Amino acid sequence: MKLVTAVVKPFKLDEVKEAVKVVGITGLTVSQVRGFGRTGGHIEVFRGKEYTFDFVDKLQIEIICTDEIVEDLLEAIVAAARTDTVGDGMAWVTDIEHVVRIRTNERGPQAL
Amino acid sequence: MKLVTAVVKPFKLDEVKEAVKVVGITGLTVSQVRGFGRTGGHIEVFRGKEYTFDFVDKLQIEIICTDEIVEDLLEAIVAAARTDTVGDGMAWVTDIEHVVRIRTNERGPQAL
Amino acid sequence: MKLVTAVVKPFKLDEVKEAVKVVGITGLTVSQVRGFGRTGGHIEVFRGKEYTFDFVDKLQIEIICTDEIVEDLLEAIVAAARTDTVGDGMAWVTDIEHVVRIRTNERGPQAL
Amino acid sequence: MLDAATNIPYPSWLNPGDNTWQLVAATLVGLMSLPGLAVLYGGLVRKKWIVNTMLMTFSAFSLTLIVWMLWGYNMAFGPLSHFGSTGSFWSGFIGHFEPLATASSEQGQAVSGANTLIPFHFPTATLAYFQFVFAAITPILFLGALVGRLKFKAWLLIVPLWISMVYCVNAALLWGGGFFAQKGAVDYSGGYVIHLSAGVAAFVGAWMVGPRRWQDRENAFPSNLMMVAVGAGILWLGWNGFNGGDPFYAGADAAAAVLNTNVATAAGLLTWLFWDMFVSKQKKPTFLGAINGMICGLVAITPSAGWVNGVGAIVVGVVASSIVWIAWNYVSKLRPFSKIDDALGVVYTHGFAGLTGGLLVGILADPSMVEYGVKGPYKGAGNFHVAGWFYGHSFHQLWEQFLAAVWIICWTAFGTFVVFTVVKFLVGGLREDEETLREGDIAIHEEEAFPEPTFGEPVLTPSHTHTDNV
Amino acid sequence: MLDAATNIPYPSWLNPGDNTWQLVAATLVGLMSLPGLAVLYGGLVRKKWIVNTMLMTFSAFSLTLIVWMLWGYNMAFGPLSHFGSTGSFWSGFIGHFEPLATASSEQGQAVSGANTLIPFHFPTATLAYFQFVFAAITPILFLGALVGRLKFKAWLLIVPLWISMVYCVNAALLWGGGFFAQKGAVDYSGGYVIHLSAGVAAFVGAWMVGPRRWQDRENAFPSNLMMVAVGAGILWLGWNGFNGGDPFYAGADAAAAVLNTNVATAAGLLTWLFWDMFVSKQKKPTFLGAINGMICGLVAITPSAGWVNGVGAIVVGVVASSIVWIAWNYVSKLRPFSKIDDALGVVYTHGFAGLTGGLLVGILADPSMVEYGVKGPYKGAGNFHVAGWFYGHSFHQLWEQFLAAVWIICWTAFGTFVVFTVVKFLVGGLREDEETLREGDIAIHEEEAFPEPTFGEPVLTPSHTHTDNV
Amino acid sequence: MLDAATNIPYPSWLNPGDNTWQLVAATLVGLMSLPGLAVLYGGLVRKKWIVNTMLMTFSAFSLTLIVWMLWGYNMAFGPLSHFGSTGSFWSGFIGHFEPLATASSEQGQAVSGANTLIPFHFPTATLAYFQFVFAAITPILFLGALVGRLKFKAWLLIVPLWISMVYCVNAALLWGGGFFAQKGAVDYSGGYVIHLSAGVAAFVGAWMVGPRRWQDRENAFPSNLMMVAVGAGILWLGWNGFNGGDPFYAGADAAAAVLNTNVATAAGLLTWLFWDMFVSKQKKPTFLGAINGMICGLVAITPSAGWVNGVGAIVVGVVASSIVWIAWNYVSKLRPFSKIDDALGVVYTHGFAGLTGGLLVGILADPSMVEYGVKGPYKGAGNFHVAGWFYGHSFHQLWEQFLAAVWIICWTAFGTFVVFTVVKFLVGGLREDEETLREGDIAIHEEEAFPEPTFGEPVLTPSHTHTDNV
Ligand SMILES: Nc1ncnc2c1ncn2[C@@H]1O[C@H](COP(=O)(O)OP(=O)(O)O)[C@@H](O)[C@H]1O
Ligand SMILES: Nc1ncnc2c1ncn2[C@@H]1O[C@H](COP(=O)(O)OP(=O)(O)O)[C@@H](O)[C@H]1O
Ligand SMILES: Nc1ncnc2c1ncn2[C@@H]1O[C@H](COP(=O)(O)OP(=O)(O)O)[C@@H](O)[C@H]1O
Repeated sequence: MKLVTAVVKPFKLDEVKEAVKVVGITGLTVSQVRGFGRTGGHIEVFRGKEYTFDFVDKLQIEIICTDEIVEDLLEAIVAAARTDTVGDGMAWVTDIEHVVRIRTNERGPQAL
Repeated sequence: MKLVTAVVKPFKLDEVKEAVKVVGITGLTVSQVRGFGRTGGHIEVFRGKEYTFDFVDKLQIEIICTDEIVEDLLEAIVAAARTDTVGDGMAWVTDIEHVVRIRTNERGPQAL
Repeated sequence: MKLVTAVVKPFKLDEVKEAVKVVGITGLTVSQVRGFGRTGGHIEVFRGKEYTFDFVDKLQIEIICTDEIVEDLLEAIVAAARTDTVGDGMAWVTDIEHVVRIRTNERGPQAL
Repeated sequence: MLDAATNIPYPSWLNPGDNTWQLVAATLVGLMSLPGLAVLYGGLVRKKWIVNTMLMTFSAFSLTLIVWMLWGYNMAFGPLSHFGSTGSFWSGFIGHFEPLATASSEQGQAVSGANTLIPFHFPTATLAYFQFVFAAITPILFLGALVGRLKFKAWLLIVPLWISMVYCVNAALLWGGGFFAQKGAVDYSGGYVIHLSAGVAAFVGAWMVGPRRWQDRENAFPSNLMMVAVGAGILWLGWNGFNGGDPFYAGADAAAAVLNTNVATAAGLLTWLFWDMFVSKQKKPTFLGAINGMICGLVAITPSAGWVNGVGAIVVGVVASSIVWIAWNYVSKLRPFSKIDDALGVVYTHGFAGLTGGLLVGILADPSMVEYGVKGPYKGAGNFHVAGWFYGHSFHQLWEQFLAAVWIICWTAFGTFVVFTVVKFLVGGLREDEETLREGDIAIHEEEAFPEPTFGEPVLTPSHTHTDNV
Repeated sequence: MLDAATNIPYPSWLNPGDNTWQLVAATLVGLMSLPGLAVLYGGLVRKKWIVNTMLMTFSAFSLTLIVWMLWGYNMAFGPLSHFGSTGSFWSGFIGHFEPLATASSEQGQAVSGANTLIPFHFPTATLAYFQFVFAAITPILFLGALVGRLKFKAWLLIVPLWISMVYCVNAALLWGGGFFAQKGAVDYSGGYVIHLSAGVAAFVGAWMVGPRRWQDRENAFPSNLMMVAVGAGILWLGWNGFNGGDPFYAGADAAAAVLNTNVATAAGLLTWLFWDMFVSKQKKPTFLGAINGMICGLVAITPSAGWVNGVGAIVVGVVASSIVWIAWNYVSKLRPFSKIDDALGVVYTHGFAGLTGGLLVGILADPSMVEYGVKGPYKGAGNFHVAGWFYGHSFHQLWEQFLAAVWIICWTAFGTFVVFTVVKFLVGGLREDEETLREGDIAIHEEEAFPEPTFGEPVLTPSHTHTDNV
Repeated sequence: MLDAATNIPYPSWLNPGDNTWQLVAATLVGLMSLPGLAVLYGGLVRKKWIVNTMLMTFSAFSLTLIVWMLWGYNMAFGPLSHFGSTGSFWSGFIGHFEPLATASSEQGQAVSGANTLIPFHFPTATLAYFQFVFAAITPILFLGALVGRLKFKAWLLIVPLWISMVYCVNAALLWGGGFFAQKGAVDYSGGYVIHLSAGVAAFVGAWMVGPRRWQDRENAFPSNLMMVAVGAGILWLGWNGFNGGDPFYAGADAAAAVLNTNVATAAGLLTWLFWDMFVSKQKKPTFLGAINGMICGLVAITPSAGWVNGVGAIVVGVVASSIVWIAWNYVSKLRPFSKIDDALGVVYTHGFAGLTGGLLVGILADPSMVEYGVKGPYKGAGNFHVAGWFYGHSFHQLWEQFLAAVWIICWTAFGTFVVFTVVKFLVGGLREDEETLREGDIAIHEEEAFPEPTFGEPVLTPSHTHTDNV
């Protein structure tokens, strides 16, 4: 079992969701994060004073999947999340030792 | 050392916290996430227009623990977080190579 | 490739960011989390009723890096995030199997 | 020719200064409900109940006005119905059942038992509107006890029934020239008819509706203290109309009532602040405590605003705020208070404070404070003032105040019980079901107070399929 | 010696009661724009557009006043320009181009075609200020259709041009004693001049500016329902000044207008609520629906507030709210409505409701409702009332109302088209560019409504390098 | 018999129109503080300071009123104390130390050096309340400089001491018929007594309290721009009462003052907007900049509102807004301004703007603007107007304005220094400790502005142990 984590531009969420459904994913977990990278931040001005905002809003998507579909999943994510502009984000894969579906206490691939 | 991650229903947080204390856990980290799965979302209507909300609020709990208690911990989490209704969430385990307690710079199991 | 995750006090974010830049990191992802540990919470009182807040605001910083610099990175984080008071947080390292930079579809170390 | 004194577009009984004051006072009182109480209560409930609370407030205001036009005004302030012999209770407990439908019923000179000393200087429309905003705020006040579980449809029935059965009767008896008014009980602007009654209805209502979910009670976090500040500020200054409007003329007593109202309020706020700072367990000044103290001052001065002097006003504020502080922190732990889930504590800040203020009239009213007068330069007939024990050395007024309070408490409790029982029967229960209570606004209204797209910008269809997607 | 009747600090034509009423009414109307509509609209737009929407509101209010002082007031309410023979359209469509610059132009007695029956009881400053707040709210209303893509600089030009070309002409024709006023068309407080006109300008303007980004339309979540409540409450009660101020005297008709306004509004709110609860697809009561209904009631009673009786007011509220509910839910799906992105639906709640209300004057106006009178105790010259078909059994008034509506629709559509075309040319396009539209406030103003540090406490330099870092 | 002219419930010296105007004006000014400034300032501070800022505002309002009743009113507006020979400074710098405790001290006709030309048309309660809301807003204004580090208990002492020592003296000298009033210096509604004084107290106070934590200064994000809009809108329209109330009669000059106030404000807002758009580094229109400009206009027209004509009002708005824009962006970088942490910039928008406005009286006041008059149809004694250099071709008025400004600056600086020194001694330091400053509201009040359960629904005990857990 693998955990695929992707940091993407916020407005790409729905497209990524649709894309991963196609490769057989039925669930995912999203969190709001902020990223720092090549993008650079932006400036805001309040009452004449400038403030630099270094971090950019991103969404982090976590998907658990079986070993076989990892590669397809990565490709689907990259295809859906890509805009070819700076700040498109990263995706990475880590290994998972156990998975449990809490409702059923099923373990391993059945848990998905 | 292992990292146990659980995605649970928000109102279960305190029960999970109490349950994992029993198996010897002294710390944990929580973040607000939204999940997509079998649950389905809900609808809201603003000024006559319907909006579908696909994602459901969840909490993600991350706990670092020693290898020995992983199994007990998982069971404790499942027992506490379970409501037997759809949307109870997932828990999974990944391996951790190093842990550091920042205040003391202690490494490994002492860090916990 | 490794993923270094650190849970730190919120006001330490900028210092950690500067410190990890020095060891060659060019990107990172931050999320807002709440931690439970030795620190204990605080009390608030609304209309004469006391509420206990068990969880303390923290930031979770995730950094992907090559295997070589993990040790330097950990040290940099600990040095920057440490205040020597309770609640300084934890850092941990997990292994990563693949990394992709979404914009370029580069894999592995070049993705960073 | 262009002279204002000879070119008069209104009848000779009308004085534009008095009419203006009355309309402005009414507008200020209206603002206390919308947006005042809508956002004060919205800010005090949990986030998931904001929309429900606000919509109930707006609906109650609307429902009351329709009732008021169709029969409420004339039942409370129209000519009394004399069901019994003159002077008896039955001859003075309710007006006539009659709508305000015609032109003359709006534009004719106001005539009401509310003031028989001096002819009104404004038309019925003014008096009806002024009295409406008072009627409307009463159910909105006791709504504070019921939020977080009351069925929306039940509320839509409770308001018209309660106004008709409870409010109109109490108003006719004390204000419309009815039995208690004839006996000599007084209530300057509604310490009894509005606040004590709202407090009692809150208590009985909360008992009948049952408590909120225990999770909601344990986590009864107010959602938004800035909105509480918006509402509280409007309440305070709006009360200038609430109490200042009740002499019905923009005379010296209106001004005194305004000043005294503010003085008692300032004293009430500071008193609660000091109790919190020096006596409470935490010994910290709290904002929501200060607002409670402010409301105690406002409510307690309401029955006496134009009849006490400056010193009396300070005393009213200090005493009422202290009594309510103690009730809030200690009495609330005793039965029956500990058993009944009055969500926002209306029985304390309105019930206890209104009762305290109503009784204090019997002690502190200064007979030199003239509401209307013939003495000196006054040209009107009659003279009205009230003497409390401290100045009149008689317990007479206090006794009348006491009797009226007993009536208000009993009749409101009984009437509320009847109304809620009927409504429970009509709509099948007073509570939303448990699943709905867990979700709150979204389940009941499919709205939430601060809607947000899941994250970022979700789209109904993948963006590349959109034709205008550049 | 100390007598108020003999120690008078104002001219004999001035009545302090009437002057007070007029100034207070104007202040209430001003509050409807600031903060009323600023936060109502701010709460209805997406979070990223709040600052932009609020700044446009404040700017429009300011720009209108400068125009008003320099030429607007006298173009709309000054002596007519008689470009043609007496009685013809050309002799009564616009006033003079002249500023309000001198002491006497502020402190002298008001004289205007707005009321020729009885001399005004207040100075020009009062009338000019009162009429200004009405002018100012009109572009702010139709701003609701344009938010979320209109260029900020374009707005700064649209407001003064539109006020000059569209508003001043409509006001002169219907209110300034111009052509339609002479023909007998009436508009108590602006159902046509303000609301119908704002609705039409909204529609034409939205068409010319083009739609919002499709992502913004699909995700048009209102940002903040509590702010909507704040704005809505101020609108409702502020409307007491809007309609109550329009007889220009604090007489019986002002009171009737206030009461009727509230009655129609209550009816409008409840009507929409019931449609939502019993007819809509979801069958749920919604807060934003109730607010829509409230606005329908307010707008629809505006053209008739002091001319209908209590029953009429209820009918106005029910009818207008029902018509707009149907338009909102069904007509909006038909062309051309479905093709034009009127962001907040101004064409429905102001255009349709204003038109409905304006025509209903011709049906429901009760001639017993006297705006000014000589009958009975009145001492002024003249007598003014309006008779609708129901009471007068003649379609005359309805026909006049119809003609005036046609004019307002056509002239506003034409004027808006011209103004937007000119501005488009002057500032190079009416829309912000796409990249800016994606970001909203931050791109345009470098501000956001709820700024927050990234997280925690970022610092410009590592904290240990700060000298005062203990 | 029913005639309003013969059935009068108030004394002959009372005019209900004037009394109404004065009470309404006072209510509007009260609303500027609560909720106006409470949420304006609450929206401008960091999130962690909102509760503290709002509670200080409510407390200051309350404290000032208690002081006002017990001695403040009579010290500022009661009969002067004549400590020296007539005409000397010592005979005209302060009133009597006496409470407003009796019925007659509220209901008797107002008599004050504030206006000796024409007897007041309202009772002392009206004048005392009106003057109270002005007194109360002054410390609330300079609170803006001190937020984010001032000890709460210190504030509870600063307010009563500062009102007594600084405000009452300045008010007696300029408004109570004291020395500067006798010399001919004028201040229509408080450009000096309120705004210049608040600016100076802000500056001296901020210096004495010391700067905020450097992290708080570096991250001084305003918390909520919608609340700023709510507060700003109430300020603008509330100012109709602030300046409109100061002739003390609802006459022609009140109307002119209202109109001029709005004109100057519109000009001030637009001026700042244009400086931001065309001259600032970012060349962007900003909302908070526009609000600053609005406040500059409001403050600067305050000393002259009823004495300048329409053109003068525009000039006042443009000049003051420009001067403050430059001061804000450039002078703030020079010593001593760069060294003192005036958190919300009160010294600029109130100090500089108030001084500018006060001096402009000496230049722009138009003697044709009559505040009270005998000419023509006026029946009262006396005639009051002011002539600036532009119309009177004399620098006399400017010189008097200059001298009064010097006094205000010096006495306020000295008095503020004394008060803060005394309080520092009494409560042991003016600042909260560093640990508390890091946490803000939670540490001081155990409250936060937008409380939220940790997440979801925490429960004190596991849910299955609850008896009523179904
Ligand atoms: N080394 C890293 N570790 C963790 N997250 C990273 C790393 N590098 C980039 N990211 C995440 O990816 C996002 C996009 O990176 P950025 O450098 O801005 O653009 P791009 O990946 O297109 O070059 C960042 O905002 C950050 O959230
Ligand atoms: N494959 C997955 N990867 C990541 N998270 C998942 C996955 N499947 C489910 N989840 C998480 O678990 C939550 C519950 O899943 P759901 O399918 O709704 O209910 P259940 O697990 O009870 O069948 C989801 O909201 C999501 O956060
Ligand atoms: N076992 C754990 N698993 C996950 N997170 C932990 C664990 N222990 C501590 N943490 C995180 O570290 C933070 C700091 O821990 P705490 O015990 O409060 O202080 P310290 O680490 O200085 O002793 C916690 O708030 C929590 O977020």
